[in-house]
Amino acid sequence: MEVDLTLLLFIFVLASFIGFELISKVPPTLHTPLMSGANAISGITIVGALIVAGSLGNPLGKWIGFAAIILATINVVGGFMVTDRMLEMFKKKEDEK
Amino acid sequence: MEVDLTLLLFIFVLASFIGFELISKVPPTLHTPLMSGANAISGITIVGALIVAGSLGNPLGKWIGFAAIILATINVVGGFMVTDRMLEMFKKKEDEK
Amino acid sequence: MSVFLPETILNWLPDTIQLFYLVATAFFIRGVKLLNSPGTARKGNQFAAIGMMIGVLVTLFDQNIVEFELIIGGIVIGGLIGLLLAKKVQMTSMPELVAVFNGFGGAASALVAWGELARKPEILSFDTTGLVSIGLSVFIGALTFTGSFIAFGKLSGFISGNAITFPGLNMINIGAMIATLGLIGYFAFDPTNSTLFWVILGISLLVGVTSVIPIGGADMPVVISLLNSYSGIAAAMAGFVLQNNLLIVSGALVGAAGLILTNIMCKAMNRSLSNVIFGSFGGVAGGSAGIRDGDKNVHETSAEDLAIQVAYASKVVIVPGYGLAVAQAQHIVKEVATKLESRGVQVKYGIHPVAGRMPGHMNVLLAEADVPYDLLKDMDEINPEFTTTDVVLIIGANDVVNPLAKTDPTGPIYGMPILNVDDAKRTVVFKRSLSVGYAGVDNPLFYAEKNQMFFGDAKKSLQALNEALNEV
Amino acid sequence: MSVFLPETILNWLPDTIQLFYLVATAFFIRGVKLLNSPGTARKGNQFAAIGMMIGVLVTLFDQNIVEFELIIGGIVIGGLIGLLLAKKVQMTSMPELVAVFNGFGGAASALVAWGELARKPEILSFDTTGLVSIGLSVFIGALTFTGSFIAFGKLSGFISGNAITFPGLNMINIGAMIATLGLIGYFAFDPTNSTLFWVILGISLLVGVTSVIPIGGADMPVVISLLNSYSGIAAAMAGFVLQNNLLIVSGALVGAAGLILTNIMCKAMNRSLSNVIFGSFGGVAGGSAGIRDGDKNVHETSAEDLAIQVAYASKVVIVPGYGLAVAQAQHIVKEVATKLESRGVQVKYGIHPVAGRMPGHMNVLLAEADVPYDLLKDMDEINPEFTTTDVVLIIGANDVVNPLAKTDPTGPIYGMPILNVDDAKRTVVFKRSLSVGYAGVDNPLFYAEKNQMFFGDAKKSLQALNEALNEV
Ligand SMILES: NC(=O)c1ccc[n+]([C@@H]2O[C@H](COP(=O)([O-])OP(=O)(O)OC[C@H]3O[C@@H](n4cnc5c(N)ncnc54)[C@H](OP(=O)(O)O)[C@@H]3O)[C@@H](O)[C@H]2O)c1
Ligand SMILES: NC(=O)c1ccc[n+]([C@@H]2O[C@H](COP(=O)([O-])OP(=O)(O)OC[C@H]3O[C@@H](n4cnc5c(N)ncnc54)[C@H](OP(=O)(O)O)[C@@H]3O)[C@@H](O)[C@H]2O)c1
Repeated sequence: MEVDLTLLLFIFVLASFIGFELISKVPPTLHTPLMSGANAISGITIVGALIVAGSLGNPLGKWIGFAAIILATINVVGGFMVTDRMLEMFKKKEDEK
Repeated sequence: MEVDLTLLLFIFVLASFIGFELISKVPPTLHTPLMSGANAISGITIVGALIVAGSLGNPLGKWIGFAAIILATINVVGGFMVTDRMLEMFKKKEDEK
Repeated sequence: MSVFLPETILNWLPDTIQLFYLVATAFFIRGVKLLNSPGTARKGNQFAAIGMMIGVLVTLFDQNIVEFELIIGGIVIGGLIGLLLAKKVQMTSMPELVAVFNGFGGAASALVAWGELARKPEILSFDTTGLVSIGLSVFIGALTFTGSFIAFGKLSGFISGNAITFPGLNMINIGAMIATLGLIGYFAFDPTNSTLFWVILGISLLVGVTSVIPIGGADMPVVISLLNSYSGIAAAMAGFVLQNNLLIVSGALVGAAGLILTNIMCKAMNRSLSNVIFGSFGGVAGGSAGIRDGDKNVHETSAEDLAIQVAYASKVVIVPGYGLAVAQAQHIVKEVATKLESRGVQVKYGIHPVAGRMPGHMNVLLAEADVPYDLLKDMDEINPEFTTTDVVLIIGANDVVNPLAKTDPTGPIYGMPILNVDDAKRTVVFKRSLSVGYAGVDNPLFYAEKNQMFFGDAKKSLQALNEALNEV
Repeated sequence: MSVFLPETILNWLPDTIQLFYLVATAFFIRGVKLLNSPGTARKGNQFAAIGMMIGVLVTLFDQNIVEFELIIGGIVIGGLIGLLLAKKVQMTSMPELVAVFNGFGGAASALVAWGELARKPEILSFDTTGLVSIGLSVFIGALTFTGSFIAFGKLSGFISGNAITFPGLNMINIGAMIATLGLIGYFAFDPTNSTLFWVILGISLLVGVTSVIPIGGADMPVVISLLNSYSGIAAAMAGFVLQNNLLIVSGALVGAAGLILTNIMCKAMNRSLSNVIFGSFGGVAGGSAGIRDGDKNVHETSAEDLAIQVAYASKVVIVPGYGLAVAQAQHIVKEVATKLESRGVQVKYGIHPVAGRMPGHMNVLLAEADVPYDLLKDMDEINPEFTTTDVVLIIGANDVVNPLAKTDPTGPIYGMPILNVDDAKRTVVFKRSLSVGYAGVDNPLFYAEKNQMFFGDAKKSLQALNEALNEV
């Protein structure tokens, strides 16, 4: 368990490095869609919510997990769709060019 | 142990992603020093050699570890120094400018 | 879902799940990378969505998950709400919507940590790491939740966009955050003390409010971006609670990427992040502080007068700003432009990178009105063209054409690159008064010899111009 | 070293080591990033070295390490050898040295895996993962070892630089590699079968030889870069054997970075990686294939003749190539240039990105002769200047000034950007014959009206020119 923690920490730090490297010179037009896309990814917490709501245990905990699923799903579904709507709009215009 | 393996695999893949992201548009002049610097880092296997040569166990294994230490140290010490020599040369000339 | 699988592959299940998590991670990384450039952004978003789908589907096979009623119910309810919101919202309210989604994400992470704590029968089954992680997810998640909703309120006008603050509030906020960290440490030490948990939750919710309230409404996009980074970190912390790789990796990824993006957004406004968070900039100085120089000379123009000028011009540039969004004048602008073009006038749009209140605000708005993409010129493209321009129509823009950005080293917008509209033969400003814009500084352009003011709501003024053009 | 520590902190030791490993990783990542750009490269190398130091020092505190004789001995011996080699080698032999170091790195990884296998008293204490990792480290490490030494031999001339090959060799190599992977699988299944281990080791060593031998000498820099990537992967595999994070992370980092760098190097030569590995390009067609067009007219020049031309020129550009390195003519070039400058002639150097046999070859060479850095112009800078140049001195360069790269779509160098020396009033080529360069294509420049050939070893020719200049 303790060894695992340092491994998880490694993973956390490495992923952060990747995050830092990935975003470079984004043109201002993309700031909002990028923010919204990243926001949708942060809804990954839905995976945690599934585990909490679906595993055995105290009902209170499971209902809290249920609430977490609802909120996280809104974030995920809404987030990806709204980002797509924004980007579609740019795309369409660019194609006309 | 089995869980650890997938974690180690995660770490391996994430580090590879970082490696891919890090190298971007290197000017040709830097290709050789960059190669040589990366080569020095790959001498990190010295850490493994230390563990093999310094832990208890069958003498044969330890002597093999000893050989590994020698080779890895050559790679590390020589690699970093030779890279520095190359880069120093560029640097000096640039300063004169 | 694992019950449906044959015994033989159950042994491999945990490893297989991890491998799929790795695949999902790769999709996220690739997705964020593609989101970086205009040509590939849409594909990037789709990649990320696929990654999410993989993550969710695979998790359903987790052997700990044995009951599916709540899961199905939650996903259906949440999915429908998300779908509705995403479909129905107007393009111009995007920033508000992102704020809301982000708040939900933060709340979900806090709930995951709390739920895990409540679910486990024996609270002592958590070790120190687990407890600290729970505390941190709740803290960051709850703060993101309330902070995002305040940001939403400010953007949509429910809460005053002004910076609501008093001296020392920043210090109190920082103090409260540090205190919360201390309490989390104490909670890890004495997890049975449930009041402690409630206190942590309470302070976190409160700090979210008090640290966003003092920030001016126009800085909200930056704040949302920062809160987005927080919600990533909260997800990563929830990952530590559940020892789940995918949460940790994706959360850290978004956390770091969001931080960098926040920084880039600040730079585009020529501000520093700490200036945004602690500066209480924008809004306070707002109001009508700019009218003090009312005795200076201003030239007014009328719809008829202007119609003649533009109808016989050879090149007209339209510079939209925040006022265009307020007046919802994007469609009428396009109508006027089409009318001019049919008369042989060359019309282009000059888009400043921070015109409006969110990055890309003007692009989205004009795209909605079907303005052809290739007429939208960004700052570097349009600036050399002003010297050959006859009339510039500045519609609800103010700061982005303020020459003080070049001349007044003490002003708050000094150093921000602006659109050089004064290179043109004539400029016409459409706005309701002589009052200041977002940055709260007076604009000498209004009093310039070459400039004319067309007072009134932008939409109404443009409608008048549109009609007058029929008479010319 | 852990025995020197007080009992109380022994509990924390493994975690502390991991944290320091994380710090070392951060140094490596930052180091590689800084190595990317000229201004920061040296600092980047130092960062990486610090990371290595941290990694090594911290590992000494590992509780498994109890004996230090071999460690101290190995580090002292290896350190001294490395130091000597790095100090004594000539600048022009850098690529050879890097090849040697790389070979040692690969060998070390293979030895680590083998040593771990031999050290553990009970071979059955390894699980499948461990055994597969051992097999892979040995395979990749051994292949890197022999491959690097063949590359070294080709670069330094011990082994013919020509592509030594026969039809089907590539297929045999690929077959052997696949077979080795199969054997490794079998070894994991039956680890007590020690012949299997020896067979794997043997094939790996052999494959390293047979897959580098067929590649032309001039492609060695690319091969070394690829092998460097391999040695990173070998280190990562050794990390899997020892379950050591730092090895895995750093190895993967170098593996991926090396792969990208290899690709960038290929692009600079306008080739694909598979073309380099399987193409048997360069060397075969070498020799004197170019003399076939000997009946074409060539203008020769002499030292005295040329001395007058350059002494009264107003602008001379020197284009160095691989021949300059072969002839070791960098010092005499600089002398001639100084002499011309003292006469008021403007002298510049035009450096093609792939002139010579390693990237930056010419820069390093001329830097050694103390040619001022600001006279070295890269291709994009010098190309527009040729129209105003009186004489171009092309010293041992061939492919980089070959106009066929622009005109002959079927040639192997088609599409490579070249130095447009034919824009100048006159060109003079210093080489020993009319034979071809690295790419094995004839060069029409030699027969051009404006061109003169100065046959002979570049160093001797330049010495003659230098003396003749005294007479003018
Ligand atoms: N784009 C971003 O991402 C972003 C984010 C945060 C902050 N900002 C900041 O926002 C500012 C943007 O500059 P900007 O020039 O676009 O806007 P601005 O400087 O804020 O000026 C907008 C002007 O529009 C006028 N207006 C408001 N409602 C109107 C209506 N219905 N009809 C006509 N005019 C109306 C206002 O004047 P009246 O009241 O006289 O009508 C106001 O002066 C910059 O300072 C930028 O730094 C931008
Ligand atoms: N820079 C890199 O990273 C790199 C790496 C791999 C491959 N390459 C390839 O290498 C080539 C480099 O082009 P390059 O123009 O520099 O060289 P090159 O095309 O290989 O030509 C070198 C010429 O130098 C002459 N030479 C050899 N020894 C000499 C001596 N002692 N004195 C005078 N001349 C001598 C040779 O002609 P004689 O025999 O008639 O004297 C030969 O034609 C390119 O094709 C490039 O793609 C470059």
